[in-house]
Amino acid sequence: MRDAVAALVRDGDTVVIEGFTHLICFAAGHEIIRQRRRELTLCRLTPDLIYDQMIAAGCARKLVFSWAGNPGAGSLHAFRRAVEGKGPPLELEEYSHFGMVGRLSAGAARLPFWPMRNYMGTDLPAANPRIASIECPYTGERLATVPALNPDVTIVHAQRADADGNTQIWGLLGVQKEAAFASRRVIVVVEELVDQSVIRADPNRTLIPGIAVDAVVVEPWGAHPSYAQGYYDRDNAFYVGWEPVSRDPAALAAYLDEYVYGVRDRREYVERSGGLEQLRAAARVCAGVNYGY
Amino acid sequence: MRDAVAALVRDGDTVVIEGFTHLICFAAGHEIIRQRRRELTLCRLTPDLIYDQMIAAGCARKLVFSWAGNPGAGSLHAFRRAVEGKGPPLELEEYSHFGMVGRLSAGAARLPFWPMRNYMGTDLPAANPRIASIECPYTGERLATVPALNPDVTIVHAQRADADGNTQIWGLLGVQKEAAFASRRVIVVVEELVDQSVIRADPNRTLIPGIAVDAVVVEPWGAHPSYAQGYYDRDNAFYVGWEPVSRDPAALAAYLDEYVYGVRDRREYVERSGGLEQLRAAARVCAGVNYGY
Amino acid sequence: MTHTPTELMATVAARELRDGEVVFVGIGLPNLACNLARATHAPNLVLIYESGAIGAVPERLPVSIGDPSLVTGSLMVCGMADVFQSLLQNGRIEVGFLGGAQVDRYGNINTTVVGAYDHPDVRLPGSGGAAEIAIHARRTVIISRLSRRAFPDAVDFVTSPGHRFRGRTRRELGMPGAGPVKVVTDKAVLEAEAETGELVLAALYPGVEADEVRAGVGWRLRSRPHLAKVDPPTDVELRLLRDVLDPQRLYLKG
Amino acid sequence: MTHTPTELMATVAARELRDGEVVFVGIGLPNLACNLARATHAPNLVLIYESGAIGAVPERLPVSIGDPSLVTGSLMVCGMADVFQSLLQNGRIEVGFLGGAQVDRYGNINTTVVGAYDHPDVRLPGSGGAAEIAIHARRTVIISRLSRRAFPDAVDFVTSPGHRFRGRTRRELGMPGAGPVKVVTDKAVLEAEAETGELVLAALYPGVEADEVRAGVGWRLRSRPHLAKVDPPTDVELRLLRDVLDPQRLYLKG
Repeated sequence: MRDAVAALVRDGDTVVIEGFTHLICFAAGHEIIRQRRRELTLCRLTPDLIYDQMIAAGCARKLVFSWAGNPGAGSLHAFRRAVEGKGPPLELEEYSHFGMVGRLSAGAARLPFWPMRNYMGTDLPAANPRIASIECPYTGERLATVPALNPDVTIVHAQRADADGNTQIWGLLGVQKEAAFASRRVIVVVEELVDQSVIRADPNRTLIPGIAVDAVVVEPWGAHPSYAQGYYDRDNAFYVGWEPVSRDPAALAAYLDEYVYGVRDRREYVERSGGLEQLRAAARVCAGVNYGY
Repeated sequence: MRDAVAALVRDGDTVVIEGFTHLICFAAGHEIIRQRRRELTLCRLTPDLIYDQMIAAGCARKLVFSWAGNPGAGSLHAFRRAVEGKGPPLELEEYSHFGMVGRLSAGAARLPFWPMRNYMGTDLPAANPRIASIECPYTGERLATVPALNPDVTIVHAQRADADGNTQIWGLLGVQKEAAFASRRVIVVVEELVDQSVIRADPNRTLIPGIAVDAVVVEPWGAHPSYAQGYYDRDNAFYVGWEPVSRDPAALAAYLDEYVYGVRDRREYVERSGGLEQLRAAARVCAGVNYGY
Repeated sequence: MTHTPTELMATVAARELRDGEVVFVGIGLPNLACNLARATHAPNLVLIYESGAIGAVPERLPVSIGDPSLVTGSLMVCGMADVFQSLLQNGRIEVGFLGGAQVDRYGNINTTVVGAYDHPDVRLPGSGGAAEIAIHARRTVIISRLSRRAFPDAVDFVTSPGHRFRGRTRRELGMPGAGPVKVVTDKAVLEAEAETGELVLAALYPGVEADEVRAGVGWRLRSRPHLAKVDPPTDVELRLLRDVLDPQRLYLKG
Repeated sequence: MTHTPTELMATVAARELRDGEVVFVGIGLPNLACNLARATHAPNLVLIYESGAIGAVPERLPVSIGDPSLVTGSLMVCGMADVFQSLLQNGRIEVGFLGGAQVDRYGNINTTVVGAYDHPDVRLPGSGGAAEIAIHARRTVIISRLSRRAFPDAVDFVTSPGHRFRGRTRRELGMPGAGPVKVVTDKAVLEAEAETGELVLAALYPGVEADEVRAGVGWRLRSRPHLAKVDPPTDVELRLLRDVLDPQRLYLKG
């Protein structure tokens, strides 16, 4: 992870760490904090705890997003302090989920914009002038548009990949595929590195092809406190516990000192966190299908 | 099948039978011929033998397509006779594959058009005025557009579905998902009806949800002479043998008499065809994945 | 059995759902309401989460819209591009549940900022998928507790549109869905008046006076000529809520 | 070992591919060329079929672009929306192979009609994915046998654009890819002249005279000042083609 982030994430980059509640790569976010990347434009539908930590650590110049909260548990207070004028400033570019999905879809298709029926009757276009509109050449209707998002680097967590980066994901898929195809550079972080024969045995399960991937990093528990279907459960206690930490800048700084700056790598984070084994997934293995002919 | 076609396919309808070389529902095409539907607008990327048969049988008023041939074996001669002025006329609306994919993608998203970088330097827009263009509101570039395709009825063949129409497909996916979502009515034809627990055991394998499906028909060998991955191989001899049949209107009429009008249903077609068992797929079953948490 | 206002809210919301409908579910009370409906009069309700799980049958109370229990045993999992394009924009979602920090006289919802957008007093999470749910779901149901702060005359920021925006109606603005047909609060049900789009008092909960409701909204709340009657939760509904659906009282507090 | 013109075509096309490249493959000679390259100098070639199979390793010679043998054991199968948007339009395809009934002086290809579009003498299959491959692949290679009918001065219909369309260049028309960098025929290799985009004679096959090539094209074919030398297939290449890749001579006829 250290080498991948050192080589592929640069100061000033537009960075996407995706994963909709599922497969959020905290391991990569922590490594970016440790390597003290600065002036990043952080993009994500749901900034989640990892972007709260990256904002608190001073990595971010700008946030591009659609829902900034601690799902089910409260607020992202480092984010809020910045936006409410009580902390270092943070530029915002705000969409809805559909808008962010459209931006990444356009990026993946290498189109300059994405059309959608959306935003009529809302204040979102007034708050974000990049939400524009277009006239349909067939019906004359006006449709909303969002501009393509083509990140410098996207980091995707996944259950497994081969050494070439052919990546398989199951459970919630979010916008992992779109983000990877939209990006100039892609890091895939996996729970398990598997032999290519495992990938080739079930090619419909592959979401991102190796030709779109620049680095594969093996990092078990790399998505904790989010989860990896079939590997480990969401650590809900951590999410609930983040509320008071995030609310108190000193507590947040102490958290970063202990769990990010204070460990060398993910293995040490897992050791220091302790007790993660109780989140290990139960077995609910499905049957295979026949690829014969 | 008889009931589904009787209830859901009407004279004058815009009909899509999709499946890119894989899972082409000949069974449904034959039933439409038997029920003597007329004035249909037939849409498909690759009209294939089944549309050649439907054109020969007089079902079609118009063809919307992107590649009309007998892949690897020759021409669709009923189609060619119509277009070359040697048979009953057939209106054409012609795109490229990307154009047809875009039309169905727009239909599935209920957008009036789909943008793409395409068609510059080709005569396709001159031949088809429905290929238009649009100016990007961000960059000022001109992009090509195709209009949405929202068929009256789409017929999709699949390996398996439950009784509610939750449909799983593996192997080549073509535009089955887009066609189903774009359509007002959807018939899913499956090799196997399975208990819903089979679907629920591997939800990432589901391509079309039951909420988008109006009828489920069980029809083993329903895609012959095309194929169903994991069930049976492509009948290449049939494709090669179609060339002389299609070339000779009398031979084509005799084929329809024997294999379409002359059988009551797919079971009789399979019996009359004979020897299909030798196309039965070998076992190449993949391993399952863990959905536990 | 006696019930709490929250239990009644969940029950009233559940009764808004018809069997076989396709529902876009959120976490919390909407999730409880949907599961209560499934367990009572609407066994064939199809629950869709914006995270991409269709036909979810969670074996535990999901704590997040993307909880792994929503995936295991569901009918389908699709990417979010399909959720927003093939399902929502396609018009296949029949009911959407919405909530928010502020709901105004026309059912507009604010989940973005309290105060000015550029210098907010309180920064809220933002739209998520709410803006497009409000626009595309064939109808929406708003769930929110009454208070003058939560029900101002006009919201500070329209995140999710209701029935009228800067004087223009949904139809004039080209919105496909019907908008918020009901607002389920802890004291009463409000509904939009057909002509004006303004929320009016439509039904009082047992034991609540109309004045209590008026005190909880920031505009002069009018009433329908005849208020509908709201039946309290039945014993069956209460037992399901308390013993089966939320035994740990995660969402039934209050 | 002696070789046939077709075997040399397959060999010359194979040599156009560099190891590790991402190639959009068609059925027939392009498929043979790719598999020959994989078996010789380019073991890491990634074969993508427009049907959606990525990294295919077919255990038999595929008879269709959607043959099931392209799926079994491949690295990934994706829908055609991804093929055309996320891969092709995205710029991830490095080489595309094209063929056609007519190829003209600027490398424009016709696979649509002989004669007028509305009243064709011969109706051909149409574009399929060829138009967009010709526009988006970073470079394309055309494979076609020489004849005056197949190489007219101007095609009857431009299905897939070459280097110049109605006087305008690819760059002027905004095409991302470089277009047909080579035309591999059964007698010679033609290449596009950088300034004009016109196809010129670039290399003769062993034993072929330039006049034979000129006789096979419908315009005054010019030559590069120095013609490149084409090595005949090696014994290894021939054995692979004949014994391993197409033992039944499905595509090696002629």
